[in-house]
Amino acid sequence: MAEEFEPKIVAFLCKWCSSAGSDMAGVSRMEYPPNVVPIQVMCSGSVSPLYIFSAFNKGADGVLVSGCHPGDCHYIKGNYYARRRIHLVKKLLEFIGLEPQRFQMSWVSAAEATKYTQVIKEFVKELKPLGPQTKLRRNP
Amino acid sequence: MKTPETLSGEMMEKILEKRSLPSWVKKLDSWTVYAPRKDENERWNYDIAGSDSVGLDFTVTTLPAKALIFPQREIFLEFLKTAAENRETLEVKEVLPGEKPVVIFGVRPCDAKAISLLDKVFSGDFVDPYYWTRRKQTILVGLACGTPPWENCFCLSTEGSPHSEEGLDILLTDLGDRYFVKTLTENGEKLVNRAKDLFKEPRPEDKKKVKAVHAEAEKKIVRGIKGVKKDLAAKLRGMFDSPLWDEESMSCLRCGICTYLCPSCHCFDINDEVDSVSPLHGKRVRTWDNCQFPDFTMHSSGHNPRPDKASRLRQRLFHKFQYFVETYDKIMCTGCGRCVSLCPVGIDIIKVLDKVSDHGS
Amino acid sequence: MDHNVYIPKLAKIIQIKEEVGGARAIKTFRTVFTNGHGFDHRCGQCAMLSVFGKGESMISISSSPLVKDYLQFSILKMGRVTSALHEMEVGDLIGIRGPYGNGFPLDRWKGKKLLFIGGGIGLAPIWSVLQTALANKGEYGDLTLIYGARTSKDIVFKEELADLKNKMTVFLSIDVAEPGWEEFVGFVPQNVLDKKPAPANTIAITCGPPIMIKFVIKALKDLTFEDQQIYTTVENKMKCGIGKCGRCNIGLHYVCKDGPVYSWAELKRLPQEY
Amino acid sequence: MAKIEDLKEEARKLLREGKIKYIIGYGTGSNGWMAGPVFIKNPEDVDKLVWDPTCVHNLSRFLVDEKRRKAREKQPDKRPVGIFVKGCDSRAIVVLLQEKFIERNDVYILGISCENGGVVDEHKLTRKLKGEKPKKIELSDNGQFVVTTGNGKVEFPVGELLAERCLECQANFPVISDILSGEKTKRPPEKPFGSIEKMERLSQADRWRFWKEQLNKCIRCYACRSVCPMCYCDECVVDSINLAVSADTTAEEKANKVKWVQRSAESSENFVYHFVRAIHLAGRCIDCGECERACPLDIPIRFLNKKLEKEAKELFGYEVGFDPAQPSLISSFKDEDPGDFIR
Repeated sequence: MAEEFEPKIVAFLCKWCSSAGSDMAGVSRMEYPPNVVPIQVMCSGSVSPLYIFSAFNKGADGVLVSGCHPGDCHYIKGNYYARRRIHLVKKLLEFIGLEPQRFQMSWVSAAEATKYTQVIKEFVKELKPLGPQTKLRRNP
Repeated sequence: MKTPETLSGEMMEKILEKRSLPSWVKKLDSWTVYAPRKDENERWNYDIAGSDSVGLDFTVTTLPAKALIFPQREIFLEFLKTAAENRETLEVKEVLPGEKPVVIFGVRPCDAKAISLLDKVFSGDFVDPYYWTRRKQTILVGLACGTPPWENCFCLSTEGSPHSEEGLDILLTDLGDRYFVKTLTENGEKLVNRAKDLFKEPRPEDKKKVKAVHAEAEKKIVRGIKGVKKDLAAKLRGMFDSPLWDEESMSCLRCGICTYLCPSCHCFDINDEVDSVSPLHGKRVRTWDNCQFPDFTMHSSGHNPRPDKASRLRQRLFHKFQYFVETYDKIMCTGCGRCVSLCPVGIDIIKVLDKVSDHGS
Repeated sequence: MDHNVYIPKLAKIIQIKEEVGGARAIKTFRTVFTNGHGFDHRCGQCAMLSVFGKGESMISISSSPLVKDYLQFSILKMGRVTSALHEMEVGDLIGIRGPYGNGFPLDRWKGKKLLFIGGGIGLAPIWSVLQTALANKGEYGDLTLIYGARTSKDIVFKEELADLKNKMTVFLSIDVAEPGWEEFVGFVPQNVLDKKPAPANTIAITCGPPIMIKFVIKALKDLTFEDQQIYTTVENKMKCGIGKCGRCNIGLHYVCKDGPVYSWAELKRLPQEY
Repeated sequence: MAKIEDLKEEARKLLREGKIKYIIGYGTGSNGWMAGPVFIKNPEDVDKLVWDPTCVHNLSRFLVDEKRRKAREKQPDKRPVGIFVKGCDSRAIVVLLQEKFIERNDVYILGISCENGGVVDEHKLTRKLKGEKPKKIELSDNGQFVVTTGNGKVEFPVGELLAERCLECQANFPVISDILSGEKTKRPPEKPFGSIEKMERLSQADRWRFWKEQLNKCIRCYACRSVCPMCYCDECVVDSINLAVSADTTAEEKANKVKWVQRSAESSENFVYHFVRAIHLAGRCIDCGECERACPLDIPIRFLNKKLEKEAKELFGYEVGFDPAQPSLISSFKDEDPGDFIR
């Protein structure tokens, strides 16, 4: 059986919500694909577009930015700033022809362990048919 | 090349019908052939020539032929650190450009003359192996200028001409429906021998016409530098602290157009590019660099001997019209006009050099 | 094509001595070429040290050419490459290519008195020529060293300087007074004026931060030293080390190849761009 | 008709009274038929100032140099700098004011209205003239471009030669000025984002093939960054080489600066450079089109900024360069910003 393509996802998880949500999923022994390389950030608002482009440049097949639901942000406004900035990054990447499925954003609160596993499962399912990301990747 | 050919080495003169150019290119199958190709914005650049579409009715390529011999990126070496039984081994592998014989069609005489200047820079007491590996595999087929590509050409002021042969292996001159082919080196002869049947002997009127085309081209060049090589170098030596540099560099944007597109500019940077951190694997890479960027000469302490635009414009002119002249007795500029035509704010070294000539007289 | 000038030879660090701690840390490294083939050098020449993955840095060789079994480099922690070197341990591998530069014309100074004037890390390029002169002391007049640093902690080669004192005249100085410091307090150029070395039959060699060199040369001129008696090294930014990449270009010279050692008579005629 | 004469008169007066340090304006270029930036210090040189459809440069870029020079001088001359601006350039000054990069009294703005003209696109003109060399270009009263070449004059309807940015221009006359010459003609473009709508309709594969080929040409000469008035950072995050080093920068800071992008002009590195520049210009780029004009390889990088300008308008109702008191796009938000793309 040909070795099935396993996408590598770089996920920027906000420490207060999404990262806590993913910990909750782990503590509760929930099953979900191990494709995610989590990077914990203080707030989704602190995710610079440069991190996202750099992740694709270094070979990420998918990038996820996950933060608190609007209103839950520990710093009140971080996720609102993120919503605008990440939306612009998504539009730019689509404009130059990167598959839109490769770059996602989600709201996952500290209690939503199941949603976290759902987001990852869906993401992996969407990435598999696309194959490895070779467009923005730095060729070794 | 496979069969050792007997080459006379003397200069040959032939005629090639324009329509046989593609078949000549097709015969040159043991080389990678480059020729100018037009993009959607009427700008020309070298591209691998499909044998059917080769045409030489171009003006000037934005990137000079230098870019194929001294590329923007050149891998020097690869390093790999592997931890083997608690002892770290470091392997450093030299990466020389591969075996790739190249023929470049449509090289303007100013670009070819500039390559002969680069030949001087990259030899001497330290020979640059990367430059020479590519240079030795490259054959330059020049095309003399009929009409100057743009009105900022000034090759006549830099000891060159629209039909100078320096640095070229073959010089073609466009006679309308045919090219006058003049081989200048053994490599040139080799290319012609590869498709002998396509070439005919020149008729006497062809030879007369070539001289006429060359003379006509010279007359069409409208711009030139007033000063002559030696006088300019002497004048410049006394003008290091002149206010001229501040005035003329006021609008400079500190970008890299005038140097990256200059056929004779050769400054470079060397950096390590890391592909993976552990195990450490990466490459040491040379890339173009230029004296107009603010940090080109900055010490790691922050001290910068050339902190402002004036000192950098001065460096560009002094290096080309004084330092290189007093080192090699050659002007490190071949008057191609790229920096004058493509500078976003129109800094014009012909005007600046004329101000140098007028200084104090 | 013979040996590729850009490919460094591998060398192993056999000894690291921390000369100065803190933000302006200085360490002295001794290196040995791994597979035997190294190179000989002259006093005052430099070498391009490679930390793979970080880059290269031009460092003067501070060991005397008479020392055959290692090359010594004293390195001030300054940027990307030097910081990486400071994190290295004994046994680590680095790359070395060279030797580069013209070096001090020691053989032209036979029979002359030698006056060394150093500041901070500037003692490193002086050390190779000082040790060589010391080794064949008879061939030169008496040797004097005037060396200063910001604080007593910033003095390099502390032990070597201690035993150097009973072989030649050594005057030390620090910028600001400290308890227990009996020698000169003030900047190096002031120490030079204080000691008033006589210019007769003397060669002065000065290395250190550019600002110090400027005032030392002025002081020596006040003491009626001739331009061709004063030598210094120019520490321009260097990348290729073989006079091609354009960075260290001053006038007709490429400092990495035609320098870095210049007499003040030569340096004065170059454009003042260093 | 916008008359340069009355602006010149004002310029002479200002210089004579020493009210301004110098004037940044347009003068006849020496390297062809395009005008070029000139810096006028004394009143007699004011005659060098010109105004014609080849005054393409966004002179507000030189306010960045002025600020850098003032920062280096020990006793800086605090008088304002006179500057000629078209409609688009004036919006760049509004953004520089909005970001507190300059103060209002740093500049004395001499505004010129393009009325129903604009600036010419070099390529369109050379293509139309088929090799003929243009000598002079003027905007006639009846809204035609009159081009004088080697053999006589030829007229073109304005629309055929106008630069793309002028076809999509949203400010024919300066939105901010101390003195204004010319009518305040309102000429809203019928398709403000026409050029990129064509691109958006392409398939994803075609768009990728287009951008891969275009950004592969980039040689990282940084002309697009150098010509842009908004790119005024002393240290560019995406430029692995330039470092704002001062005497007290520690070795750690220099050693630990992250190399986000390699210096090689490989397309993967070019993409990250151009993406970061586009995102850093979101809500700040006023579409003066200089980055695309300066690019020696003619890479259509203006499209990247125009796309983000369109998104800022459609998604967040954000318009650039009209109100100096407006918060910046990236550091503000609205509760009703769209979030349908978020899972």
